[in-house]
This record gives sequence, structure tokens and C-alpha cells, in this order.
Amino acid sequence: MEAAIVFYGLSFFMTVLSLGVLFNPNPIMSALYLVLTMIGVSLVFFMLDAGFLAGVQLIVYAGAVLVLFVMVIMLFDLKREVYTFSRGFFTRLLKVFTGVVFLIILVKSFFLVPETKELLNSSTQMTTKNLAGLLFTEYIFVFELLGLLLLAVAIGAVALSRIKGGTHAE
Amino acid sequence: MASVIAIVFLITLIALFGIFLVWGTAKLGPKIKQSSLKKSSYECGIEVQQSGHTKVPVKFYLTAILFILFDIEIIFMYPWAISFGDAITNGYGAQVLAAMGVFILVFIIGLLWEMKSKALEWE
Amino acid sequence: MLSSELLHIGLNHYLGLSAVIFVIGMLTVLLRRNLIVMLMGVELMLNAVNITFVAFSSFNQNMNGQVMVFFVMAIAAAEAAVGLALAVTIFKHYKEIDISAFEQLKS
Amino acid sequence: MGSDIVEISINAAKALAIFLMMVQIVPMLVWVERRGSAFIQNRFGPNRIGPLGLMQLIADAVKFLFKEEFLPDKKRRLLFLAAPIIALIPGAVAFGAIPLSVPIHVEIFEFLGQSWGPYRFAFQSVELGIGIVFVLGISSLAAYSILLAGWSSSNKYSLFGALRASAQMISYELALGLSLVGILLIYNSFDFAEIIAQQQGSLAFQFLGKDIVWSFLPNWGIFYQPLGFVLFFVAVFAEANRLPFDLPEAESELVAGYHTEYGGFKMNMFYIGEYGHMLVSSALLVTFYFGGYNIPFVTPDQVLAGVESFLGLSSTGSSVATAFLLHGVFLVKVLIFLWVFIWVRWTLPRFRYDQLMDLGWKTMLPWALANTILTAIIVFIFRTQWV
Repeated sequence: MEAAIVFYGLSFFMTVLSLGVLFNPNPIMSALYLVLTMIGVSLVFFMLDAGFLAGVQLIVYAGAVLVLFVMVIMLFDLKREVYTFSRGFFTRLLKVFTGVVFLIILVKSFFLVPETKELLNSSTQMTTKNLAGLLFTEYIFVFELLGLLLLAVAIGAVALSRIKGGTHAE
Repeated sequence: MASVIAIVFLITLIALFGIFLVWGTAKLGPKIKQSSLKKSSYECGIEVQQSGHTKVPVKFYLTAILFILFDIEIIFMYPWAISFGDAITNGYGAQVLAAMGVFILVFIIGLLWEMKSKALEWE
Repeated sequence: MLSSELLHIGLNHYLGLSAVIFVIGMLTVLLRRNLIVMLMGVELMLNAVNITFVAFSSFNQNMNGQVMVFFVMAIAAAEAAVGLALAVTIFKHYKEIDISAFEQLKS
Repeated sequence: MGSDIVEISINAAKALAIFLMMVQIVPMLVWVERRGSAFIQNRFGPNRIGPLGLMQLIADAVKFLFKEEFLPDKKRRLLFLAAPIIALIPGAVAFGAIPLSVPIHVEIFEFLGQSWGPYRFAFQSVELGIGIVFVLGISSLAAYSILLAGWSSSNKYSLFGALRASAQMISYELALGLSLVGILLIYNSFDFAEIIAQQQGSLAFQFLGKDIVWSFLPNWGIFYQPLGFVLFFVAVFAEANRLPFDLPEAESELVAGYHTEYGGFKMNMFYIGEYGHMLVSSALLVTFYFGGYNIPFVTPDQVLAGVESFLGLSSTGSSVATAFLLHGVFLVKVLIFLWVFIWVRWTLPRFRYDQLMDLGWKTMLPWALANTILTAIIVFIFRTQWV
């Protein structure tokens, strides 16, 4: 019962907040709505007994990635947009239609998933250790590759920020 | 489930407290007619030099990018640190240590590169 | 009968939530003109997928999904870092963040 | 979930009480800070209102409430008002996740003609298995209130103060997060209660598979992680934007930093947030490195047995008494660290901004990395059963 209340409340807020990201003409408000959506996702992870991922969600998304977004918006000094959405009435209609069709397909396909067992209350501590066990056995190669990827991104980001003017200097 | 309820309850409580305080100061304070001079931003009493928003150095955002990347590498160390003791008792501690050693090596290379490329210099 | 099905939160509920958020993220990418908000839409989509992964993983007692979410988060952060670095570079050049201004990149 | 009305109401009351405790400790700290700095600088400090100037707290609060309100231009008013409210959240929620004492066990009792089952109330408002990650995540949200305050003030000093503050916070968050890896390697747990439980009694560790006990030292984390402690301690100062790292409000350059345009209670709310950050930092320092709520050399079970035999209470009563006794011990440790925060403020001069960033990225981060590697190797050598 209380699970249902919490779940529906959370889903309602997350839907409203993500619609805020979509419709708010002010980029910084979009970013803040996204922060709140991320916190909602982290709470969903808590509900699914994935406590470690919930914490990582808070640290990585809410605490790092979205801070970068907000900083970049401040850097550009982006104001309320005059033209928020892309041009063309029919294009827009087509895009919304695509979205709705996609939603229907997704929901229909999810009902093909057989109804599974109850959510067992496993200890969070154990889950994190299992996660680490998998990370260092089955996915060890991916893990090392990710380290290299992050190194490459660090180098690339610094190099990109060095570019003055660009190739199309007037 | 209980933890989610507790977190939501706590956040709601704090938010209500904060809203109450902000609303209270708005209601209780004296109502003085706000002149345009009073509304202008405070720059130690001298006249406002540039209005509000100046361009911000790109440096800050570069710091934020590097922060994200290193933060993720640190996050990857957490499950390792948690499971390292178990790995040792189960007898495959050396492999896990070696795997993390390679990862930390990449981390160190990244850090050294950033230092060498002067991305971390602040004039 | 229906109410008991609605009140008993199962896997399908979480999948439905993730589908809604995914489509909203998709529409953000499709409809908005601001490059940075479009990147935010990508983040929304990735998070919706993460919810799906964690839901399947928790309900099936299989940790592989959670490991995958961990990777997705790392790659999403890397993607945001590179994407925003590109956005800053483009903004410095064109003084504009509207996606339609970049059409001349083709030439 | 099997929770009844007693459990729910007590948990709610507990959350409220811990939040109120955090809010109440702030004016006290302001008083300690003013009197303490006066003591250090050989002045008197506020001593007029009430005994020792203690009523100054109430006078300040009332004065703040009746201040005239300033608002910047209309466009950003919502964010301007929201920023101080957001500033309250990270500190309070993070403090709610830290265990302040041992859990209270309540036996079955009769009330209103009904018997109420055995309860276990944790001495914290949010009980999570992954406390450390959660606290780190929640504290990283503190950057938003600062960024929003600076952005919505329409003042260039505020904006620069906010950017400096957030860049500083995220830089030191790296060193903070990395210095905790050593603690995680030793205690192998994200759970605060478990970490504290491993710090009871006197110093005991495994050396090459053998158990060694040093009974002249308490079993505190600082003896396992001295370098980690120093790094964490410094990083915590920078996270809380305290001197010597209070660059965001460097008065000589930036007027007052990100809260230049704020006045009255809204400015005070930023202070509540900052002191809440200090409180959380002290609590974390105590939890990780100074045994949490443990009395040195004594385990909580021994305390419980002592209380039971000495006071002759029922098992519920002695559980409550033990919890509050250990909570007192925890508070004393936390207060010592809060005093250190104030002490340092009047001892060290402020850094320059490039020195600050250099310290964070080029000194703290490599040392934290070295600490991690060293701890991992030592743990590996000590815990392996070399046959």
C-alpha cells in the first residue's frame, strides 16, 4: 500500500519535472528540473534496493554532470529563449506523433515481459559486493577500457577548450 | 521503502521550514518603498560599473569537466575498496589488486598529463 | 481486480515509468532548438534506460544489469563532458547555441 | 511493511528532533564563534544580553526576522528566493543519515490494552545501508544553492563568488572522496554503524594472518589512516568554505561573495547551511577516525551491561539510557571538532585562489592517491594468509 503511494507520487513528480525540462523556455530552469528528476531517479533506485547505484546517481549526475550543465549555461549567460521549439507546424506534429507511437510500442512491449517474482529484500551491502565481484571478474576488460576512455575524454576536453576561433576564422 | 519515505519526509520538512522563514521575513520586515537606486546591485557603494552578467572565464568550466572525469574514476574505486577484503580472504586478492593497479596507473597518467598541459594552472 | 493490480507495484510499473521518461527525453531532443537542452534530453533518455536496467536486475536477482548501469553512468558523464566541451567551442565561434545555426558546418 | 502507528510516529518525531537539533546548534555555534574569536583576539565579544551574552542568539534571530527585504529584478526572483532554502537541505539530510548513537531496542509492552511488538529505533533519521555514498552525494548538492544564489543576484561579485565557491567545492570533493577509499579498504563497508562497530575496544589488527592487540591505544580509524585523516580534515575545511579556504567570500575582493545581495534571515539561512556543513563534517571525522559514539577501550555492549547492573533498569530503560549516554559521548567529540573549526579560523591566513586550486589538484589529489595505493598494499600484505 505505502509502496504504491510512494511509487505513484514519485512517478507523478518525475513525469512533471521531466515535462518541465521539455517545455520550460528558460535553459537554467530546464537544468534545475533535470536535477530534481535525477534525485527522483535516485529515489527510484533506493526503492529497487540498489542503494549503491542510488548514491552514485546522486554523486555523478546530480553532483557533477548537472553542475557542469548549470555552469555552462551561466558561462553563456543564456536567457529565456524567444524560439524554444523547432520550426514548422507539421514537423512538430510529426515529432510528437513519433514520440507517442514510440511510447505505445514501448508500453505494449513491456507487457510481453512475464510478471516476475516479488522484490526480495536483499541487503544493500551484499549487492555492492556482488557488483564489485562481477566488475572485477566478468567485466574486467570493460572496466579497464573505461579507464582509458576517461583518460581520452580528459585529454580531448582540454584540447577542445584550447581551440581559439576555430577553423572557419573570418 | 522505509528509507525513501524517511528521505522524502526529511526533505519536505526542511523545505517547509525554509519556505516558512522566507515567507516570514517577507511579511514581517518593514515595507519601505524601493527606489531604483536601492534595487541596483551592491558594489561597495560606488556606481554600478557593468550590469549583472559579465562573461565568465572558461577556466571554471574546464575544472568542472576534469572534476567529472576524475570523480567517476574515484567512484569506480569504491566497490573495489568494499570488496577487497573479501577478495583477499577468498584468495584472489592479487588479481583484484593488479586490475585496480592498472586502473590507478591510467588515473595517474591522466593527472600527470593534466598537470603537464597546464590545464590546472590558475594564472 | 484492476485496483489490486495497480496497487501491487511490480516490474511493469517501473518499466512504464521509464518508458514515459524516455519518450519525454526523446521529445526534448527532437523539439528543442537549444543544443544544451538537447544534451539534457539525452541524459533523460539514458536515465530512463538505467531505470529499466535496475528494475530488471532487482526483480530477477541478477547483478549484471546493475554493472551495466554503472558503465552507462560513466559513459553518460563522459559524453556530457565532451558534448559540453564541443558546445562551448561552437559557442565561442558562432556566438549562438541554437542548433539551426550549425547547419553551415556541412560546407 | 509491518510498521505500525507507534513506529511511524516515533520515526517522524525522531526526524523532526534531529532536524531541530541541527537548527538549534547553529545559533549556539554562532555564539561560540563570536565569543571564541573574541577570546582568541583578547576581546570581550557579545556579553551584554543575558548571562555570558547567551541571549544574543535570540536577539539576533528576532532582528534577522524583522529586516527589510531586498529583491533583485523580477526575472530571477524565484531562484533568488529558492537558493537559501536549497542551502538548508544538504546539511540537514546528510546529518540525518549519520548514526548518532546505538539503536534503541524496545521490548514488548502493554499500552491502551494492546501489546506493542518489539521495536528497534535507530538513532538517526534516515537509516541506509550505504550511508557514506549517500552523504557524499547529498553534500555534493550544496554547489547548487551557491551557484543559484550567485546567478540570480544580478551582481558580478556574487557571480564570481559563486563560481569560485563551486569550483573550489568540486575540486576538493575529489580529494575528499579519494581519502575515504582508505577507510573503505580497511573497514570494507559503506555503513556508518558497521564502521563504528569495528572501532570499539582497543587497537587490534591482523598482521600476516596473526591477530595482534595493542591495549594502550583505542581502536580508532586515525591509527590506521593518519594520512587519510589529514587529507580528509583539510578537504572538509574547503568543502565547508571555511577559513583558510573562504575564498568565495573574500571581503577584500568580492564584497561578500555569493550572498552579497542577501539580507535578513535569507542570509542567515546560508549560514545555517554552512554550519550544518561543519556539523556534518565533524560528525564524519568522528565517525571515521575517532570511533564514533564509542567510549575509548569500552564496547557499547559493556556499557549496556554496566548501565543495566548499575542503574537496575529494565532492558528497555537501560537501552535508552545507554543510547543517550553514548550520544553524549558522540556530541562531546563533535563539539571538540567544531571548536577546532573555529580555532583554525583565527589561526591561519587565507589562501590566494591559485594557491588554493594548486593545493587541491596538485597536492591533495596525488597524496590521496598515494594513500590509497599504500593502504591497498598494506591491507593486502597484512590480511593475506601467507602460509
